[in-house]
Amino acid sequence: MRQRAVADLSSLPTYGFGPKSPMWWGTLGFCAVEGMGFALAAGSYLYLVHVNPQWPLSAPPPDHWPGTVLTLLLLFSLWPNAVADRSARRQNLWAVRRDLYIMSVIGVLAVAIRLYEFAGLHVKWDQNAYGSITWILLGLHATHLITDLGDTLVLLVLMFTRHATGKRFSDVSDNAFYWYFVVASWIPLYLLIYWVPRWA
Amino acid sequence: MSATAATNEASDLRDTALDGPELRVRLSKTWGTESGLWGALTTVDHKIIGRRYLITTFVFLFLAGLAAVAMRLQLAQPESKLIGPDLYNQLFTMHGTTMMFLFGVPVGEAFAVYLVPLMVGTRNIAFPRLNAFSYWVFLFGGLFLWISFFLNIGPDVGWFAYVPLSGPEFSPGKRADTWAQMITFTEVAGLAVAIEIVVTVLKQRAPGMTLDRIPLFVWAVFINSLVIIFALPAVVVASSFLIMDRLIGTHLFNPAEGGDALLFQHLFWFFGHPEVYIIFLPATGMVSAIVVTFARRQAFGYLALVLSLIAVAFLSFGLWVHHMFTTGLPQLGYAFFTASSMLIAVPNGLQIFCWIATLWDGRPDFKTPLLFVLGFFFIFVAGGLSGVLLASVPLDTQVHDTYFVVAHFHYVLIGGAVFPILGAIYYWFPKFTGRMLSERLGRWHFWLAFVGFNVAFFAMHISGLMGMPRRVYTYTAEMNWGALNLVSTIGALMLAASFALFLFNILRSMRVGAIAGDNPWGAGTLEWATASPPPPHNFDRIPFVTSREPLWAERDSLPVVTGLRVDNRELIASTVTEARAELREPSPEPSIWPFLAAIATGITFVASIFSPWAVVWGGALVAITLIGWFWPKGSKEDEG
Amino acid sequence: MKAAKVVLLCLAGALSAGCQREDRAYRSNPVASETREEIALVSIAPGPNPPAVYTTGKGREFENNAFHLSQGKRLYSWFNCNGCHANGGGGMGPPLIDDRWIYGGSIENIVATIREGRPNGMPSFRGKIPDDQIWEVAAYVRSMSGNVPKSAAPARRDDMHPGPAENRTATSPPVPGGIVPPSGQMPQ
Amino acid sequence: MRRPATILVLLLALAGCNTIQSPLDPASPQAHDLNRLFWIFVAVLGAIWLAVMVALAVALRAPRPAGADPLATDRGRDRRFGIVITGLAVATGVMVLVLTGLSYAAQRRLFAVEEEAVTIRVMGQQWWWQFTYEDVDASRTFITANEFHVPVGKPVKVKLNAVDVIHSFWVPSLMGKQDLIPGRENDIRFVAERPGVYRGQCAEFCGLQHAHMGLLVVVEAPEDFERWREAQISAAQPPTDSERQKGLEAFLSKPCVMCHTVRGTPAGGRTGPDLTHVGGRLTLAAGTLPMSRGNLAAWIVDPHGIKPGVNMPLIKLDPDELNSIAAYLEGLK
Repeated sequence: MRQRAVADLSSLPTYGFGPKSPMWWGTLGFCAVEGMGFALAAGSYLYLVHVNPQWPLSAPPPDHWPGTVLTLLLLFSLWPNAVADRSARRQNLWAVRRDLYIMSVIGVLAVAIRLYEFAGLHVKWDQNAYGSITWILLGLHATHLITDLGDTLVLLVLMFTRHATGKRFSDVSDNAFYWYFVVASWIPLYLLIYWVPRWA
Repeated sequence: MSATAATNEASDLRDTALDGPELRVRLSKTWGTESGLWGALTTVDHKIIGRRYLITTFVFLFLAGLAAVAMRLQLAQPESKLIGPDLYNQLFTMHGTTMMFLFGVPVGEAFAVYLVPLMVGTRNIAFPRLNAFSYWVFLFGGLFLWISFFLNIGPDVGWFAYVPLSGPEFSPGKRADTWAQMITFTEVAGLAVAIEIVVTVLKQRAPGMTLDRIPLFVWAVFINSLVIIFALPAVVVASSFLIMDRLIGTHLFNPAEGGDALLFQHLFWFFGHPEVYIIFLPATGMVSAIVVTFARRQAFGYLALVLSLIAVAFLSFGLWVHHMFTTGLPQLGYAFFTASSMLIAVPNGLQIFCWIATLWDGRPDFKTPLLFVLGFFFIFVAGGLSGVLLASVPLDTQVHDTYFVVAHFHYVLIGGAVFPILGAIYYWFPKFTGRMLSERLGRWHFWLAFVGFNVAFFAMHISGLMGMPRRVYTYTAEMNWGALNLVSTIGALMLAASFALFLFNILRSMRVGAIAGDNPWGAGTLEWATASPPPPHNFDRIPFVTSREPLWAERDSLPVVTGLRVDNRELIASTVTEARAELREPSPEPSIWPFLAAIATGITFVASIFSPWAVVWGGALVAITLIGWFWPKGSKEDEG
Repeated sequence: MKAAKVVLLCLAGALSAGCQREDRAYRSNPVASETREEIALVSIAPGPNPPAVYTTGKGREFENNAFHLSQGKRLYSWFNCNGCHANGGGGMGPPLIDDRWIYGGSIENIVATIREGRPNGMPSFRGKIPDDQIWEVAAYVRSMSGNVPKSAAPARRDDMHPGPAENRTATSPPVPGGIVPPSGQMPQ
Repeated sequence: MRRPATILVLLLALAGCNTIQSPLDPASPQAHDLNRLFWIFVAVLGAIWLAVMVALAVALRAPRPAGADPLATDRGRDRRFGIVITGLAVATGVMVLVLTGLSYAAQRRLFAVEEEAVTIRVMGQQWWWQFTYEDVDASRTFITANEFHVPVGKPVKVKLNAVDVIHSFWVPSLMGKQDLIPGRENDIRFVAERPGVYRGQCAEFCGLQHAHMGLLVVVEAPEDFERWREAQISAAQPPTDSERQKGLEAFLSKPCVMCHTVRGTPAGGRTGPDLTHVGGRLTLAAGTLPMSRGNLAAWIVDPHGIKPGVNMPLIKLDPDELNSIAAYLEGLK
């Protein structure tokens, strides 16, 4: 079939930020999948609360302090995360390095505190259904903390190589976007794990 | 700008400067896949991967079909000693699991992987490496399941694997773990593809392809991918809970420690009912494409069709409990699910009416693809209506888990999905291979399949109403089920024969079939605007879309856009709604890492049913391969 | 595709290794078909060389088989073994989850103990329990102290949680000894 | 196109008659209700199917000339189509609502609670049924297996529990099915309206012998039922003749006692079915074999030949032990 040119796109840029970039939509897709996973795990938790006369089952409620500290840390991290996003969009290499440093430190701290959370649950996963679902919720979110920490570290290293140009900045921005999801998904889990056993 | 980037700028070659054969040669070189093993393992071409996906799913279709034939032979007469209960239970589990997870879901995605980039006029699918990865994971998962089966470790707890039967106490050994882990494999693959499709449709449509110009098939697989994204996690959660109960001693399904067996059923059917529509939605897209092309008329009620797709997608999440009408849940809740289950008949009916209207106003051309679509109407409408009957709680208490249900969902799934899929194969085979399938064999295939199917499965309605439960490996003579089961077996054999004929037609036509040309059916959508089979880069120049059926609207010449690089993989990212070109997005080049990552993933999944620690060291292994995957190679693609 | 083939071979290898663990012998042998096993109750013997021990290998076959082990676990409660031995913790009878074995801790020893019975309360089940089921129970008893492959050992029951199931218990190789329980009576 | 529809009606009619386990052969008000509802649905849905097929057949005529522009559309025609299709969609909705209403009404009647005269607790297990007749007077509760009797015309309540995995209790001629789920209790109620023997079967896949997990319900006149109940409450009759005496001794000295109970003898195993009045039952091995001395012997000598994988083990018996045990069990009326 014959063709006739109607437009010339040579001048278009080759990368963009946020909804411009397909990768952002891909990240959004994965957030949807994992968010659904969280929702179903949380739903299972509430289902088990519903079918059991008392909750928690034969175990004291977990100490909430490690969880509360982590929650505050995550909420605080929203600020440096936003800064990282902005620096990336401005393609300010020096600032991006600095912000990724900060986010990596926060990630390491978060994982460390998560270990204390497991210690403070006062129940093993194989003791009863309450223990099982609590460990699952906490573990599920822990994998997200670790994943994003790994991603952040890799990007940090990348920013010190010759690849620290153009498209990589939009990767940093997408990573920041994913961190928002990690924080957002934690808030309801925090309430489920630490406060439902006290209120239910 | 770094030095490398600067040199790239220097050697920046655009298609504006070139034309005709030279342009095609250069683009093919840029987008081509190496020949030989290395090329096969590293390719990221959506056409090669889509073809693999299709072939693999059909291999699984044939395997599961053979399992079904074996079961029909066992049931052909009462008290038959052909197959014992142990093997029979593995057979029906393998049949259901394979048909659902290794054929039903992936086959729709396979068509999408091949066709969507062509239909929306782009050069490759979004995230091509993820695409390659998902295929390998899918392949390993399927092989894992079937190798286990041949080693007598095949799951024997039904495709639904209800606890406690599939739980730690009543399924010794690894059989149920095999089922649970195969789920994880295939769902990872399925979710990855779904995300690729969504992003491809949202961000890579050719300039000018506004939402109301998206082909109906693309709409169908797009909405289907959204359903997948929200439904599949449920079954992953269910199977993970199961395997944790079995291996590390959690109590999620153990009533004695506060768990509940019904939790599994809720999770499973929250996925399991959308699953039916995950299998059905792509088929509706195929029906739309075939009806429009062979009725020689644009779809009647395009908007209505799209909206009913969306309605079906939403409703499909609101009726999982109708699989649990006999578990003793609250009656009022049941009534709600009856209503929602029946309500879904409205959007489905609407689609049927629109297709009939299109045919009514068009000039039907009775080629094989259309024959299969007509078979679809005949069978699927019957199956859908018997579904309305099943949605009634009281009636369900009588027919649930009987052969009536078996008949119903084979009417829905074979009529609603397999017939359109076969039609779609006849329809797009010329595009895939450049050759036509034999029309004569096609008609034989259709009539044999159509008659065989109805003989086999209509009889099952009756045996169900005569009280025959599902999943029984035999029955006593005085139950009077013998005659009907013999009829079903004969029909099943006819159906099997029709598939043998189909296979023969494919193999023969690939060598001696008539040369197809770009657009053998005179269809209107973009995949027919390029060569058959398409070149590695799909289109020499990206089309500029002005209509829903560009090839019908633009009779003499196709409007295109220029300015993309020729020496470097580049495609157009456009805005979500009105598809204005906004980026020249670089597209990843071939890489071995997706394959390695898939191997690492496979090792992790398989090892984790023997030791929970495999999740930890396997996770590290996967992480390493992923870093290798995403680490920039300093190739042009990476530099802005 | 070669690499894929390699992966498959590994996969097939791994699974086929597990094959004899997965066999399911539904049809048991009748009571009287006992194998002859030469066993020693204690590992010490007069003279330089240890006591003669001859086993037919039937024990290994049962210990490594997931189906036999799970059957043993069901029979253990069906035949009310927990009446005296509880969930292995012991009660009127000696504990079974520890490493101390009064009459030897090999599966052949345990089979003999169940068949013949022992002083102070352990009744003889010869003729009461079909011999293959005795082997299954004995194999399960071995799994209680973690002396069977983890990938074949039974997982938890849908029941109250007495402690980690057999597929998660630490291995404690048998040593001779243990306390003969205060004379109990025949279980009712 | 009409062919299958007519066949449907014929075959369904056929399905109704001469079957021993069919919802289309109702013997209780509940089952009658279901049967009626079923035929209403079949009529409505069948009619809709026919209508669609006719419309399709008409649509396949080819009005539009060859080579016409596929994009050309006739506005007036499209509007007419639009109106018709909207109408049809609305009609579908209405049909759905009506059927939902009918279904819900039936559901209400079906699960209406009525003061029961007999309460039976069903314990589903791999792969047989245990029935406990509950009575305020503990001495009058008794256990039987795989066959239970109910008085005609009296409301019966069946409580459903499972010991191991999920089963489903289904006697189509009397009532729809209901699942037996470990850790939960369901119940169903029915009133049998004509005497007879009705067969039921496990309807939820429960493992190897799911296919051979049948049961019988014997519906009889109230006085016959009372006679049967009294007999069941009483312990087993001691054997009368010498062979049955030998059978009893063999039974007690063999593994049988590890799993089976015969009330009135030392045999007190709880794993297998209660055999106190096994000889009085119509079938053997959960509805698998008709009850007879021969079948008893065949079952004992090789259970796995008849129900592969069943929990009853193979035991070594010499022929006259076998025969005497079979005779003894057959004598347990």
